[in-house]
Amino acid sequence: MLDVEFYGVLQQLAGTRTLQIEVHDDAPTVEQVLERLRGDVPALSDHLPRVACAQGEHLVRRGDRVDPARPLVLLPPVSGGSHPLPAEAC
Amino acid sequence: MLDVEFYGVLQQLAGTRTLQIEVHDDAPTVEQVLERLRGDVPALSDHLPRVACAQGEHLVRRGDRVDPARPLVLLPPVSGGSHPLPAEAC
Amino acid sequence: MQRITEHPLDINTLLADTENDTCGAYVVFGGIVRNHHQGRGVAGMRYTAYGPMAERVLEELEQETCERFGVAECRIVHRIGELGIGEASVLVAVRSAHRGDAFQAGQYAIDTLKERLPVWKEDFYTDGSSGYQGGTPLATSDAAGDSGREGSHE
Amino acid sequence: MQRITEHPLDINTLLADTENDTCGAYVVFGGIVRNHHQGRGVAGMRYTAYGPMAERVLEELEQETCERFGVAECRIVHRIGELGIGEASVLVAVRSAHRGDAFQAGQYAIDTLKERLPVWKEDFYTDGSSGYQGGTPLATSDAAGDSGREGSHE
Repeated sequence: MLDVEFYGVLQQLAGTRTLQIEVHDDAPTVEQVLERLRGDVPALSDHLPRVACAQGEHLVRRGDRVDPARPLVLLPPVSGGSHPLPAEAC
Repeated sequence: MLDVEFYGVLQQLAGTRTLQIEVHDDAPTVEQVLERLRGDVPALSDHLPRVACAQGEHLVRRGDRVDPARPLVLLPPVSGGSHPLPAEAC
Repeated sequence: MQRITEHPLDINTLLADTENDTCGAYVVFGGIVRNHHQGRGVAGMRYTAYGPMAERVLEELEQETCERFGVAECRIVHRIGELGIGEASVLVAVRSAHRGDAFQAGQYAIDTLKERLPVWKEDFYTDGSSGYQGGTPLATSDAAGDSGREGSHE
Repeated sequence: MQRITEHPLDINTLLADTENDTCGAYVVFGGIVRNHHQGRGVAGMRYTAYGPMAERVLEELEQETCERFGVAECRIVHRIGELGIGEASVLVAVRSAHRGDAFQAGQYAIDTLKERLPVWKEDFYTDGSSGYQGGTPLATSDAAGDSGREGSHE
């Protein structure tokens, strides 16, 4: 089993902060986990292309192997600072 | 008589904050006053090209007539803010 | 001061933390919660962060900003939790020998923060609704580097 | 707050004076007395101003900065009298809807202040000597617009 954590709008869309998903491979790639999520939580699928993933302090790439002992963290587009629109805005 | 006021390094060079100078014309030009000062206070003469003049709140130009009822104020190059060198510095 | 904090941000603390007698200039940037967004009235907002990564991103951005612009000090703090109108969500302080560097470095730090810091904002509108704001995809997403930001999700 | 003052400059007062709920960004620039100048140790300095004109110049520069960059608030204060190392000689605060404008406006204000404000600084060096610093000729001098600044007078 692999813990998946959601942040920002993904929490709202998934209706939960964390989800356990079954993984058959010992160390699936990030892409494989996202593919699995696409099936389990269809509400997320439109958002996945803009989602970055992390384990611990660091981002992981789509082709990286996931360490199943640690949560895979899903990070939607970020919006720190103040209001971001128009592009120049803070 | 016309009151002349010095600021910054000009006070140091003139050895005084104010000076009364005799003016023969009712309303001499700034240039004429500076010419007179060049003779009265030779220590200033190297600095006069970089000096701006004011009466009250406003700068006056070399060709402007001086109002003898108010002091003519001599302002050397300004150095507000923090340290100015190199050119980029504050 | 923690870089990611639930406490109100204090500009005096930030300036005290960066004091440096060799510096002739400082620039502080503050991001403030506004009372409007895309024409709608905003009553307040909530920021959330992915903490383990957010602290590291800010620490690295401070170092990168100092090296890139040759400035002596850079310190960045970002608030999380619920904020009211007029409160600061982020503060960036830069100190340098020369003022031009301080302005450039400050702008770089806040521009880059908005591309890298895993923080999300949720607006609470005066009409009672709320919504997560769109933002900038992080570097490892498929959409990273796309010119457009996504819209708001409500 | 008077714009030209003998009292220590207070960034909190400046931010309070410019509060504006429509603004999402502020930039504050501070000019600080450094402990060195052109390789010499500085112990402190004294600023003098031609008061009647200096207040007007700052007030006009605030208005000009707001109009030119479309920013909502600009406030500038400059200290006179004797200052120690680490004390602020000038503060510029700008508030705007968008951050890029705030950075540009802040830099314009301080750059222009240095060309227009009738203020002079005298350095007190750690070796016991002192000297007026060179500067920028004002607009109506014969030398106005010359590229070079004059050197220090000691």
